[in-house]
Amino acid sequence: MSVTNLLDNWAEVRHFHPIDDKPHDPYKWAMSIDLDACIGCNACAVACYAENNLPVVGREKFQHGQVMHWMRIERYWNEDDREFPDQGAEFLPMMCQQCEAAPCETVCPVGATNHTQDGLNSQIYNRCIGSRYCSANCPYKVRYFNWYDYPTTDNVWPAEMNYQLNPDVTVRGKGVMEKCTFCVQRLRAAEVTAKGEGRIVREGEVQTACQQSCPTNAISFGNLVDPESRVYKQWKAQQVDLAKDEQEKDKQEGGSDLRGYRILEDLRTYPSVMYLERVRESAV
Amino acid sequence: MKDIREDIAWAKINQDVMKSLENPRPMYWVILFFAALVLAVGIGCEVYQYRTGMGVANLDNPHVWGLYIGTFIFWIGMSHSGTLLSAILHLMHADWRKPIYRFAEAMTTFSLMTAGLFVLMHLGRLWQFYYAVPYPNERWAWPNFQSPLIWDAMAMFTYLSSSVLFLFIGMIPDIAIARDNMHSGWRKKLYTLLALGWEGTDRQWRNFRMTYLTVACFLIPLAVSVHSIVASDFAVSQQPGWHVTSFPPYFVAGALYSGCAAIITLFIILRYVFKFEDYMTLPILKKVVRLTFAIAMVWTYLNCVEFASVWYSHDAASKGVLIQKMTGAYAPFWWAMIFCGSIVPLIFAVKRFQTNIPVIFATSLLMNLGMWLERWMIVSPTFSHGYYPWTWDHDQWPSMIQWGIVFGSFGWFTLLFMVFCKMFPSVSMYEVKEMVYHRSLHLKQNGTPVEQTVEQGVH
Amino acid sequence: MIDSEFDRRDFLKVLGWGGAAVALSGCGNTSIEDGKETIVSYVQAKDYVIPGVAVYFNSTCAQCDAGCSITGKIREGRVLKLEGNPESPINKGRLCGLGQASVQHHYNPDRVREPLLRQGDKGEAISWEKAYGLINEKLSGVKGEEIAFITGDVSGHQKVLLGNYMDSLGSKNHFVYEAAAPAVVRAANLKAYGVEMPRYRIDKAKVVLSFGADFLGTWVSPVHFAQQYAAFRKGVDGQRGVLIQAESKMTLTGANADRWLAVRPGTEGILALGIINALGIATGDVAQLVKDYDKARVSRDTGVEPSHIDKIAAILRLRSPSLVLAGSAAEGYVHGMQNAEAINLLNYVLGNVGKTIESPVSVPFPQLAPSKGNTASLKRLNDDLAAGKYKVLFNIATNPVFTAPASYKFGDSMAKAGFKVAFAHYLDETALQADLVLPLDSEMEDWGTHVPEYLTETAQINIQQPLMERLHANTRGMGDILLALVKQRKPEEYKAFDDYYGYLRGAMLQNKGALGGAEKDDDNFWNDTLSNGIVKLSGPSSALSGKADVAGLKLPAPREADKEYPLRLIASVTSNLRDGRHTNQPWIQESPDPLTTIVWDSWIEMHPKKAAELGIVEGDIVKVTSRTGSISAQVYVFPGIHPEAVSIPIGRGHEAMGRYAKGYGVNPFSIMDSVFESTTGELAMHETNVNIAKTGQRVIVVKDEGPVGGKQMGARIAVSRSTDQVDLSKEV
Amino acid sequence: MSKRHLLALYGDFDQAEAVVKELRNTKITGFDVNDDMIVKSPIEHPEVEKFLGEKPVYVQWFTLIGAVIGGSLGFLGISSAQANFFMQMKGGKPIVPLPANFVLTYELFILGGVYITVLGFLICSGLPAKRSPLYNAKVSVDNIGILVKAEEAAVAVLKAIFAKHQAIEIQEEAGK
Repeated sequence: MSVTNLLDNWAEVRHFHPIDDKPHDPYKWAMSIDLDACIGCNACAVACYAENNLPVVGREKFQHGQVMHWMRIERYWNEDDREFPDQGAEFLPMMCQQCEAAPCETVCPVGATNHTQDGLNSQIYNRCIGSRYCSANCPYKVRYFNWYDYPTTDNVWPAEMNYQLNPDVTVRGKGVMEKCTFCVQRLRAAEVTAKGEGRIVREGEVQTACQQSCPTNAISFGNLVDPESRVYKQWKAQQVDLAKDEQEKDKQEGGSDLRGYRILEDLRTYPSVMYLERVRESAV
Repeated sequence: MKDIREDIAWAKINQDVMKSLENPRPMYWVILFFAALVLAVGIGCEVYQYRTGMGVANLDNPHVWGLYIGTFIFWIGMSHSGTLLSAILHLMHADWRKPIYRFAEAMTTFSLMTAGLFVLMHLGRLWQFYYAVPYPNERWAWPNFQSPLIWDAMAMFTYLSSSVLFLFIGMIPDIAIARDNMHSGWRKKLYTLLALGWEGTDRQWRNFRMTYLTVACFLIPLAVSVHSIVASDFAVSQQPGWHVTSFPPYFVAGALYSGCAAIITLFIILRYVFKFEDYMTLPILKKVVRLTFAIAMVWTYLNCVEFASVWYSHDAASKGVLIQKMTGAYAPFWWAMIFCGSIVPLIFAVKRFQTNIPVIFATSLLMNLGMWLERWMIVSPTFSHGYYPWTWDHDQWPSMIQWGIVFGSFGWFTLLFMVFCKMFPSVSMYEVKEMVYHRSLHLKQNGTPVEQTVEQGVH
Repeated sequence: MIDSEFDRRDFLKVLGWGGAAVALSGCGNTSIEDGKETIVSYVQAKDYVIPGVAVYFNSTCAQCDAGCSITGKIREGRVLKLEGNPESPINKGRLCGLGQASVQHHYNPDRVREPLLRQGDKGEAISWEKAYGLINEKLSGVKGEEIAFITGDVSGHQKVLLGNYMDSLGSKNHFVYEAAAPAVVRAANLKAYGVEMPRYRIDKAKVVLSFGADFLGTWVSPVHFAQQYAAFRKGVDGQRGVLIQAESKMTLTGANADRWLAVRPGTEGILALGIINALGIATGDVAQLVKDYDKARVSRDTGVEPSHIDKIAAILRLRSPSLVLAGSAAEGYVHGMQNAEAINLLNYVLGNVGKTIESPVSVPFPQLAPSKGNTASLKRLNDDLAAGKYKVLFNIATNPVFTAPASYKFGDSMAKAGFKVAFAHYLDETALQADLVLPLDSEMEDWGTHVPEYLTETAQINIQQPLMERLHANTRGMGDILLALVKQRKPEEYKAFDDYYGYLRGAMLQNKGALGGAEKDDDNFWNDTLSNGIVKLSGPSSALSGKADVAGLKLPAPREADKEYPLRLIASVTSNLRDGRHTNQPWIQESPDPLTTIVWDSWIEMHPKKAAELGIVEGDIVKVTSRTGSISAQVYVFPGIHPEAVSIPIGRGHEAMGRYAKGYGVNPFSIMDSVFESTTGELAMHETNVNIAKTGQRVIVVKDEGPVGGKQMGARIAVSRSTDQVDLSKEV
Repeated sequence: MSKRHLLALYGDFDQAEAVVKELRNTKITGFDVNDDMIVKSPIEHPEVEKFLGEKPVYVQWFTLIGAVIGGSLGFLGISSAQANFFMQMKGGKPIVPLPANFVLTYELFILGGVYITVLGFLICSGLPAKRSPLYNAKVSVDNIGILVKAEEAAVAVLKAIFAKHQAIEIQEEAGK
């Protein structure tokens, strides 16, 4: 601690928006999910349970809304009053949107949730005191609180079932908040390997668990500042700008024929997940 | 009717008040017993919750806060009237506050302590609460000063410690009286210690007056800021129903309101239990009742402002929350809040009821209930009906554990308050003497009672 | 594909090495008691354990019969997570939720750990020697025809070994039973195309018209079809494939359709003929057949609006090739075969045969090819058992007591067999009734080969190898048990094989040339085989030989409403639960049903109109009564179902099996009437008629969706647009 | 030279005022009216201060200093805690966010003000104090007490003045 340090840091980090200067160098992890490809099969959600040591809370606690699915598949119906949902349902995988201006980050009293240089919204479990303010302030409600001490709860991980726990991921005890991490354990491993080889992580080198399992390849994940990445190309093609709360294409007269959008974008959370609208055939 | 008799002997004042430290009515012990019982239940629930996890409160994932935070705001709000009576009315020279401000100030302190408890027991990891304290630790990790919860903690700490100091300083002359009149024993030693050697010298009084005035000046903005910051917990967030600019004044008005209602309740209880009929007189009660009525109307107005601004905004989500409050699962509670908070105080508009103790007592309890409901209705409906319809959750009700802890807090407060009132003079003796002195002086000079002018000063 | 070359090479590096290690140690098949293992420091542990580093082995998923290849992540000798094996043309690196959950099958705390011998109501743990001895003893003097075997789909060398054992016993009574298999469609396909399962090319089709084939959720090979579907939706030059689904109860596939048609139960064939009629391009016999099926009549019979029939006919005419699929919704009736035939006829009329319906490949080793399960076999077995024909019954990992309609009284029939041996993972309903329970290894401990029923680009043999040591010392692989049993009969012929691993390796090496390893030495070939997890073969493809044969195709008029039992019960198969063999895996229980989002319980789907008519709201407990029996369950008001039908998913309602399965939900088989498809004798799963009575109880349905259900309440969350507002060709 | 204490009690403020006036106007050797007289009263009595003459009060200076120190140290402390050590990056917010820090600065401003004021009160009024040699509990009831300290020679004169104004009671420190 020194005054010079103070002044230096103050001058350097007084940016109002992380994307205004260059913290996203060399990584900004982002996702895009094609709702037209998503079939709602739940493979991603189960893969997430397997990868991230999510507890199975059981019927009673599920009923009390204490389920811990970091990734949930939502099923929407068309809202007009037709007799049958004759254009099917719309499935939407929802997990932490890793907002660039995350409402959860600023309100945590102990700084247990912070932004990382590679654009993630990270949760520090052992710093968390469980005030749950972050969840209260999350518009997407994708944060999950450990209402009980699941590791010691009956039939969550009974003998042998605990052998499945992924040693790369913390098993969370009671009283801490958790959420989708974009499989940060995989990202770190890849980043470190790449650093050792003097390069950055290449496209396709790292996958999140949900992306890896998705049978229809609806989820793409990658480095948004790498022009080679599929995510970059998709965001670019859909003209979705991470740093905007309203996209240029949406301001056009008559809308655009692009289907990229971000959920609750107008709240200025700047989510890192772009969704592609579901499409339905107009001829039938 | 005079708010206090001028001919009351100063020695009698001492005697009467000192008596409250010795032998209250049996009702005192009854109240104490029930308070302890309720507290024991609350402690039991908290121990269970601490050991098992917050899930036993039946909170859930979108609905992460519940009665705890609602009741927390309630207690914080309640603290504000102590400051209103002791500081604001002090600056306004409304000297009818003098017999009653001491217990109001004590109420401030203890309700703040109760509110603090809620902050703690609401934590998922209570045992790590000190992470939120900016203490220099080996990791040099500080709390997040951006968080309104840290503002809250800071404001509450400031408010609590300032209130304790304010209460204590204002009490020094009375502790000296207690010291002089208490038969020897541990209590005499305690009073001797706490009186700090006060003897009422001219130098002490001079500095005392200045200090009291200064601290009072600080307390007023502090009290306003405390509840504004509590309001910021909600207003600074971006949830529908919370993200409202008018929340800070709305909260402050609500705080004064619930505090005044609580003062009326406690006024009536203390008056009976400690036989303070000569000091906590009906005319003073009438003034408090009128004050409460006025604040109730201010609150009602701000309520309407809030609804109107939501209603005429284009924010569908906020509107949805409001409609949900009015018509959804919470509707009975919401309408009960409107009834208790805005309709019930209209009774006070009837002059006949302004001095009718049973009516006032019942009304004050209802208003307290209404204000408690108000806090719950601020917290819960937003959780059950946020931006994200998929996670709406209209059927989540507090468990018995949650209720137990909430009730336990009332026991805790009552216990602390009642013990305080028996340990320390809950009527300010020296100030009642001042009041009597000024009244008699006034009477001597122009033969008219002062009541009228004072009243104008208040309203 | 996202997987870059880099990724793949990395995989292989580990795998090649890992596979070698397995071959050397025979992981999972030596036990400490054998004295073949040496105590070593953990830092110099087995070759396949590097502390702190994950190694990967390839194997095959056994959760369903699609035969997806998996790659298991193993750390410190424990399997942690499964991914799809990118080398497999079936699943191309992807894996469904059910597959992910198979680790929970492996680590399940309720697995059977010792051979159990029935002593009254209890099971007594006995040694394997004693168990084998007992079987030998009980078989002595029993004639071959008095011995029956019931299995699920079985293929590969286990099938060979099973066949050898049966031969040695002289038994020909092999009943292959699958509760939810497309057996009627297979028969109809055989008639129409000359093969049971042609190769469907959803990815080549521009329009897919599916009559209840839930190919994204449960049908045949869902992960494979989902990948085809993804390509189909991307389309060529931005022309996106169009999916039309006609069924009485919305399936996962139906939920993804561009147009979902609620068809009156049982009238799928009529709709198919109506569409042929509307197409107006049929000639000859076909034209003759469909001439009565004009729009008005079809619309009246099926409940599908005439405008929809027109639009579908128009788009089918316009966009070619298309693909028409017949699925479980069509086949579950007495006239299921007719339905399926009428639907297959559409493919002929549209000229899809040969374009999107291709001739399938098959494995050049017919002895390894799968025995395909159906429900008619169970019916036969049940009749035989009831008649007291069998003295000894071997049940290999099936659970017919749970999945047979209650009217079979399968438990009672089974009791008539003198000695019942169950090869089981769990003490499920059927194993509980056995006299001897033999605990099976999980698929992550066992050796084996599998030939998927539905092959894709190439013929392939899937290798199943242990991903870790046995979790419980006293479980055995199916192959090992069969080998031990067959050795009892023919000790000389099998004495060369210590265990099934040896047998399997020997059998594979014997055919090294045919398996593509002619130029490799034995060890290299074997190691490569294990590390690949798949042996790809160029198998013969059976040509499509069928023709549009309309002889005997006659569809009954829609059923008149039954006064006493006015509603159709559709016992639906959901993608999570399938036939209920995975219900004890908690991820499966807690994974919300995609359409209703209900977890941990059964429900009755009912159309809002019907519910309103009966005064029922969500969460009401109703009593569903059929001619066979009645059950009570919670109602979920669901728009995606025909008002004349109600639906209960199968798979829940276990009375045994384990802590996560027992006592959750109800089993619709317990009220299913014994009605059979007229041609194939398959159980007609949709022919049960029921009535519904309120019980007056109401519960909160345990589900993921909120109180407003699938509404967005004006929020812009899940957004949809129609194809005329989008230009997919611009996309990445 | 030893001094002795005398305490006279009066039941009436007017009498006490008269006594003080007389003490002021009378030259008594061995007694300085400004240094050796303390007036004790049961209530905060403006009249007492009036007849004793205006005396300066310094508490407000403590207040000023406290508030300024509280506010400025608060802001600097918080900002340096944010900008030094582990920076907590918050998406969309600067590391040193001024609005948030102003709120805390405000609180610390008040906190400093109140604490130092109270400290100032204790210093200025000499509390906690040793009890004075002569004290009568009646001062805390309704009497006004005049405590004087005088040399032996002046005691008698003072006594006379007290008695002249009808003191209720005159207490005298025992001679050495």
